[in-house]
Amino acid sequence: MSAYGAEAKPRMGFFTDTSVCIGCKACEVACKEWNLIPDDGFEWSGESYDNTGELSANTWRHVTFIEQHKSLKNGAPTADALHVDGEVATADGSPEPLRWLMESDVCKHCTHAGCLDACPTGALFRTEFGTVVVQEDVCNGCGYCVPACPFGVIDRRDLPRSPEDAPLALPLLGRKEDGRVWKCTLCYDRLKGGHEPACAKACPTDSIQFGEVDELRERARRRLAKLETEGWNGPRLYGDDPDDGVGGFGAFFLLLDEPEVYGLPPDPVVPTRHLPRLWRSTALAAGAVLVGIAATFLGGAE
Amino acid sequence: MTSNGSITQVGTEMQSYYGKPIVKEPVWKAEIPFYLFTGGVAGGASVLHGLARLTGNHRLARSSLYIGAVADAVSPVLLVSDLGRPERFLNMLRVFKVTSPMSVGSWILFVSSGASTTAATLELLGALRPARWLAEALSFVTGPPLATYTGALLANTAIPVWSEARDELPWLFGASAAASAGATAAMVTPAAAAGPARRAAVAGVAAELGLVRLMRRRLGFVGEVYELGEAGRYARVSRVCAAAGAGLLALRGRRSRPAAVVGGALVLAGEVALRWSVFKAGFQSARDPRYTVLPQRKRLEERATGRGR
Amino acid sequence: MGIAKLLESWPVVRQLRDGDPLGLGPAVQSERSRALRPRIADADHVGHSICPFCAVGCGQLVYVKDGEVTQVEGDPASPISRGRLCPKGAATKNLHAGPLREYTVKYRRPYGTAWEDLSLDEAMDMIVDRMLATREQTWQEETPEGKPARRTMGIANLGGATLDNEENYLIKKLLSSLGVVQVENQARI
Amino acid sequence: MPSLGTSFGRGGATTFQQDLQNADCITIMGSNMAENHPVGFQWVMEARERGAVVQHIDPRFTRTSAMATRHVGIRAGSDIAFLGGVVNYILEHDRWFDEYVRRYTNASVIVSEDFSDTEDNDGLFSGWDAEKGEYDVTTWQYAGTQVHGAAGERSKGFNPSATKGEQSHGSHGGGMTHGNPPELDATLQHPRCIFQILKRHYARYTPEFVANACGCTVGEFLAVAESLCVNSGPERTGAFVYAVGWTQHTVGVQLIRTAAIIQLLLGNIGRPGGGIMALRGHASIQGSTDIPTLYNILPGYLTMPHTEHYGGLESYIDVTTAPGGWWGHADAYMVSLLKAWWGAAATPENEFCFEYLPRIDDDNSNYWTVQQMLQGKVKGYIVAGENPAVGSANGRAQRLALAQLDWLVVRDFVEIETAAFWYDSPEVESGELRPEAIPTEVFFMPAASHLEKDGSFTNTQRLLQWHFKAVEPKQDCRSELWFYYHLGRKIRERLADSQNPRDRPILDLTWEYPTSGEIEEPSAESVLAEINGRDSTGKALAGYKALKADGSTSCGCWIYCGVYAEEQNLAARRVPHWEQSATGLEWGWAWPANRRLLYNRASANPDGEPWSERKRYVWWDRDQSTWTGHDTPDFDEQKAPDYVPADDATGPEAIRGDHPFVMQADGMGWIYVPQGIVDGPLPTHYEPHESPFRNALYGQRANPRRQQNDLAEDRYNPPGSETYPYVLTTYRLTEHHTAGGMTRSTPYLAELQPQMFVEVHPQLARERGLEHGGWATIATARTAIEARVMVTDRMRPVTIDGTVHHQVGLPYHWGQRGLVTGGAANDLTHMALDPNVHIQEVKALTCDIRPGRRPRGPGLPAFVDDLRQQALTRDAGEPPQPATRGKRRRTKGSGR
Repeated sequence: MSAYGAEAKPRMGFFTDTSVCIGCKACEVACKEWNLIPDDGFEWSGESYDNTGELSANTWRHVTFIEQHKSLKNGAPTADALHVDGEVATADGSPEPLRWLMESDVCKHCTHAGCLDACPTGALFRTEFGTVVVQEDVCNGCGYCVPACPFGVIDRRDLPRSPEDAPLALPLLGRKEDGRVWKCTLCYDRLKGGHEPACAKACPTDSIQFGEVDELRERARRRLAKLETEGWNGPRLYGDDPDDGVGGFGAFFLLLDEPEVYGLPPDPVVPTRHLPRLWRSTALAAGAVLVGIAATFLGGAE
Repeated sequence: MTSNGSITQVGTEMQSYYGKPIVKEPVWKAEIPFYLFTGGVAGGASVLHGLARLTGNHRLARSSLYIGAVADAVSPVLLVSDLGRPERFLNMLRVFKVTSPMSVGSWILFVSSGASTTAATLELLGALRPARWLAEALSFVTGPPLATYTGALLANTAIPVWSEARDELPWLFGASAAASAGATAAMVTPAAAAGPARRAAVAGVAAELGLVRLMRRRLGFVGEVYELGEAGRYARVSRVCAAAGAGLLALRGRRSRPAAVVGGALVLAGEVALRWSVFKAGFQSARDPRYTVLPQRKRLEERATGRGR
Repeated sequence: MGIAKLLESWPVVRQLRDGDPLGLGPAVQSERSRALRPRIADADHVGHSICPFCAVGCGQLVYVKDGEVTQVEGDPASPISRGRLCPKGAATKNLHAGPLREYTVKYRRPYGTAWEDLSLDEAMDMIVDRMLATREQTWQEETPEGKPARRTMGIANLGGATLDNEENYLIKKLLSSLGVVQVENQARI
Repeated sequence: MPSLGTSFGRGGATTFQQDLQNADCITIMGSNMAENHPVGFQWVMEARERGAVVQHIDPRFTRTSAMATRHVGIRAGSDIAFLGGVVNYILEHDRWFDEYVRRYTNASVIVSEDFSDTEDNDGLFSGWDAEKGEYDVTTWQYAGTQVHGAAGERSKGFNPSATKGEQSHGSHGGGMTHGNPPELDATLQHPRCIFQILKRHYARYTPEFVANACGCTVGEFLAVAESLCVNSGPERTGAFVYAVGWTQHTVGVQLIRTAAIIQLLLGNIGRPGGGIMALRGHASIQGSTDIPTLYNILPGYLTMPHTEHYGGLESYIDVTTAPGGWWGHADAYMVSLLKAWWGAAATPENEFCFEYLPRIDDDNSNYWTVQQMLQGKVKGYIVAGENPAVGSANGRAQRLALAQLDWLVVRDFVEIETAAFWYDSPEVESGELRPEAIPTEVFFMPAASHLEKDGSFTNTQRLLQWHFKAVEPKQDCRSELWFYYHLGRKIRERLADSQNPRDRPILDLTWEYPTSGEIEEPSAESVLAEINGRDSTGKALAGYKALKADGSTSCGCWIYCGVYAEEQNLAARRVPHWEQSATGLEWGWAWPANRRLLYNRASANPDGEPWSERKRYVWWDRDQSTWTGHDTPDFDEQKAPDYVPADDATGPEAIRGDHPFVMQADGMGWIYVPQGIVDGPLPTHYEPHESPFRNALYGQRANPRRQQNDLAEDRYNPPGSETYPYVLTTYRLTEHHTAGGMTRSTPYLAELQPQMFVEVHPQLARERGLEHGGWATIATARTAIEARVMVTDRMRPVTIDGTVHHQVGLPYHWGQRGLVTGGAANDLTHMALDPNVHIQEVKALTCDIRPGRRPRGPGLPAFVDDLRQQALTRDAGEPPQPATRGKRRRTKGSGR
């Protein structure tokens, strides 16, 4: 991160490989334990084994569960057909194929981050590791970053303030809720201490891999090639392309189906991509207001 | 069902994750749509006031100065009260970010409201003329951007119905600002001096009605939210009130003071409703993943087939 | 602090000065963020432990500050778990300091309708009384057929699969010497 | 684990989790490893990434199935049919590992001519005594041998219940007076040789039979069988992984035995990437059988003295000592234990205080105890770290039993259901129990967490790992070590002056452990040192080979001897894996003798050479003339491959140099188990105690030897009952632990699975009008519970005789208490047990399911009773044949 000069570090991120995710949710818990995040309520959703629902101020890792009538591999389970006494021993006639996709979703730490651009206070900033982090001591809860995120990641916390929060500067203006926005920090504090993020460390099958983004992209490409040669059904990388609408994710994924199946946007674009043009038309419109109203004075005072 | 939800509605079919939204609805409360309105009034009024001064229409100048000052005084209060951490409202001036319409807007509002309220106070006291002139000049300059930046504020998000309308929203809000300011001024200014205000109101409404149609057309199916639910209701109210008010102002506003007041009030009602319909439309378009996914899918197909981009 | 300093601490100024004109990076970083450290770096000591849930036996590192557990995470050195934990293991601190955890003895008297408080010592003595009395009452020197038994069938003990080997050893040793044979645990296979 | 014990010699997993990565095929059955042992599952994923076949055979499509290369759905409780089919497939297609089978297993042994098979007796082995409901095992013995029973008991046969210890660790003598079976046929052709008996026994387990009994397809079965075969032999190995999905059946032990037979036939035991990985559910559940809090064994699987059979120490030793193998030194193990417990008081003159030990009856296991409680015979109950009120079968009976006690001590972190039964339970809600009427005195004692105490856990691969105290326990929280130590101390003080001989054992007990700190916490390490044992000079022993029978050594648990060698706590050893070999011998300490892969002599061929380079592990080094390799050889290091014992050799010396199973009297892997298991020498397909089906093979429907009760509190659903038409299975989820005591009260886990739910297939939902997300009531003859409905294709129906049959899935994590609550699945389960280990059958029973919430108050028992009456009147008589029941199902399906 050039702006940091000497303090700059290589860009760090996640590669989440859903082809080995067992949906255990260790990432969700490890994240909460480390970041001291409040629980998110005890509601049973009935949406497969997902009772967390979405990424939110109180859930920075979220495991999605998708039950499908698709086979894990092309042509599976007959893929490993075996010949026995001339007859082919396969799982033919077995019940319709079934596939259970699981994916640990997280903040994408975009190269061009909508939340970061939108933040009017500088609470959100890009760290020396190239990650996007909310500074809880700065955020004033304006909420502008929330709709500015193309992935619906960042969110405002409406739970009561935790006691250790600084006493209100101006009691009259105080609120009882926390009122600030929260999201994955890629464990900024751990990174500063040379530790890997809590979720990646806990992940039992290494579905969540932490490292330098460039190296992770290499690894991801190799992984994709392997799955393709093994005939997996629909593997694809998501967010690894520096030319996509957000300039590539710092935390990207290997998915086994379309992004929207996992609740992800198929072609996310950072709002600020259109900002220059938007500013232009805003200026023109401002001029038009001036000119337009000026015109109304041509008719005289009455 | 536990198999992942796929939604079928109004002829558009797609896969989704249990029909859950992809982008988050804004966390903003009622203060914001009202601010969109008061900000518009303030911006428009500053322009009216400045031009009135220049053209020597001092009655109009004074009334619009007070209007702008009041609106400029109310706006920051609305914004602060919507913050999750109001005591930290000053952090808005911690940085200046061109990438953030809210940051830029905060600075504009900071200057504009400071200027117009100062000017108004001095006007009341009849003191410090040069300072007053300076203040008036500042508020005149910041008026137009104050009137239109809120359009950019909404457009610079991932909310489908807002971001897809990035070419129209600043204009729409500008027109609405002119209409609101004009209507307010027309209400409180004697007919003899209120001509420009009435015309601003009528012209603003006319432009606004046109822009709404344009926006709806350009938005394509995403724009359907303007016909659904609360957004739709506010849109209809807005259309009817604004049109009726503008008509009344145009036909009877000059001769009948009551007509001017009623007409102005109707226009204002229409403008408030307009801001609410745009505000609500954003929420509705965020709630349904179709509005997020389908335009993006379309984009991808176009890119695939070489068109677009 | 002086005006100059105040100005310098103003990110707007830093934006212009520190080559971060857009104010997206270092210019807006707060002092807190700059000074941030992982809390495990402040631990008084790091304990080695083993996950208490299933029998995989994952290694755990326990970070302690001022006599309180501040973090529990996987021990990378373990050949079995390689530093990884499942959701249960990852929630170890949450288990250790859970909101429902009990810290004092509770007593319910016969036919009682509510818990009462009881000191640990009293409770221990009362349990001793009851063990000895029941043992006395239900002692079998011989089976009805006159075969040696040397036991009491009036006392039973359950639990062990979640306990330490040393604890199971003392349980079996103590209760056997008291003639208690109904010693059982979850491990019925 | 008698199954593994009798087959191989030791009642523990034969391999270690990391070694799964070396497998070419991993068959997970009766286990949901990805969900219940996620971190161990990383080694399965490693294997999968290297191209291994991972096959999951399970009634449900779970997170394990989702990761497997193949999932085969079968009917809960039909596993023996499936595995028997595999045995038959191996034998039919000449796929066994010939040299391994001939040289390392008892396939060539000739069995008594009095033996007759289930195939000859419609589902019963020879020796069935209908009155006693027991087998006389005499006819099962090797030809030319006698039952190795206690004097005077031969006619009766070796009373199985008296020999849990033997069952639990191995088979001891196997009836031999000498290390080798008298009659062998190396050609495997003799009609009475085990190989031929095996062939006949499984001949009818054809692919078609399997498909029909298990509800899978012929293709699915063949794919599994073939994958097993192609991934075995000198160059390749396959591993089996199981958990309580196999054990919790009335045929649990036999089920695991079937896998043992397969692994012996395929030559997969004692070799890298092979073996049987028993996955256990609790942190130290292996440890709690090694150092047992179990009624029927003493530390190290020594048999508990029995009222029926043992006189003094001598006759005890006579019975427990085997002529060959390491059980030949049972006398040393027992005497050393007695010395550890009674120290100076234990002398040769008084038989080392052997008489101090209490005697057990046939079955004094937990479920028996519960029945005694219900009859008011048990007065006092101490429950430490267990929650029977929701964790044991038939929760209602458990709670009613608690209400009969005089006093109850519950030690746990939170106020679990077992502590709160008297005011917060379904029975209180229904009015069956009234607090004012419950005499039980309840002491709730807050327990210390593992972070608040020193101690060792023994994990699923027999590995002892030490955990260090990190912080002091708060307020009244105490470790079990503290509780039992100070309980004993106070009792000894009270009895100090007693002259009553019955108090001698407690007064003579060695009970001096150093304590430390304000709370006087006893030193766990000093206890470990006692377990390890010392010689006469007080020096810590190096290993069990040093144990003596003359009283000169003491040892609290002979198989743990060596964990404290040279006064070093080896359980606390923590050499990082990157600083040592893949076997990880310097991390913790594994019994026996820090071996990680058991019977590893079998990883070399009879001559001591590795079977193949690819599977090299332990081999005979001719130059050094010693066994060496990647692990501690599980063999006498100096015993050459060509060693042949002298006729009068005993103990380990009686084991040939090419016989790898050193705990067995004959050093061989037992395909056929002549004794040590009470319900048959070979596994046979029986229906579960509660099943909608007849036995497709025999008139004998279920395991004849299974244990049943005649209790009002433990009624059974009639076989083939129309009233309880669905197969019910219970299980765990990743997000919770066992009965939920540790997780329902933990916010971060409670929120992940916040409510009890029942999993059903869409067809069943339609059939019964169940709505996804709505409520359902699930009922058995015990009681009824309610749960939220999860309609999912993962709950695959099975097709039997062309008809679709549905299964109902219930996680059992919830109860009345905690942050998240719900119906307790175990309230529905019954207490019919496996006869060998008295384990409950909670993986396959029957139930009814209907939409809506369960009746409240007195309505509940009434509802349950009506259903039972209906079952008794309408469903009287024999269970229908699958085909016909299929038709009935259809009519009923449309009917209701």
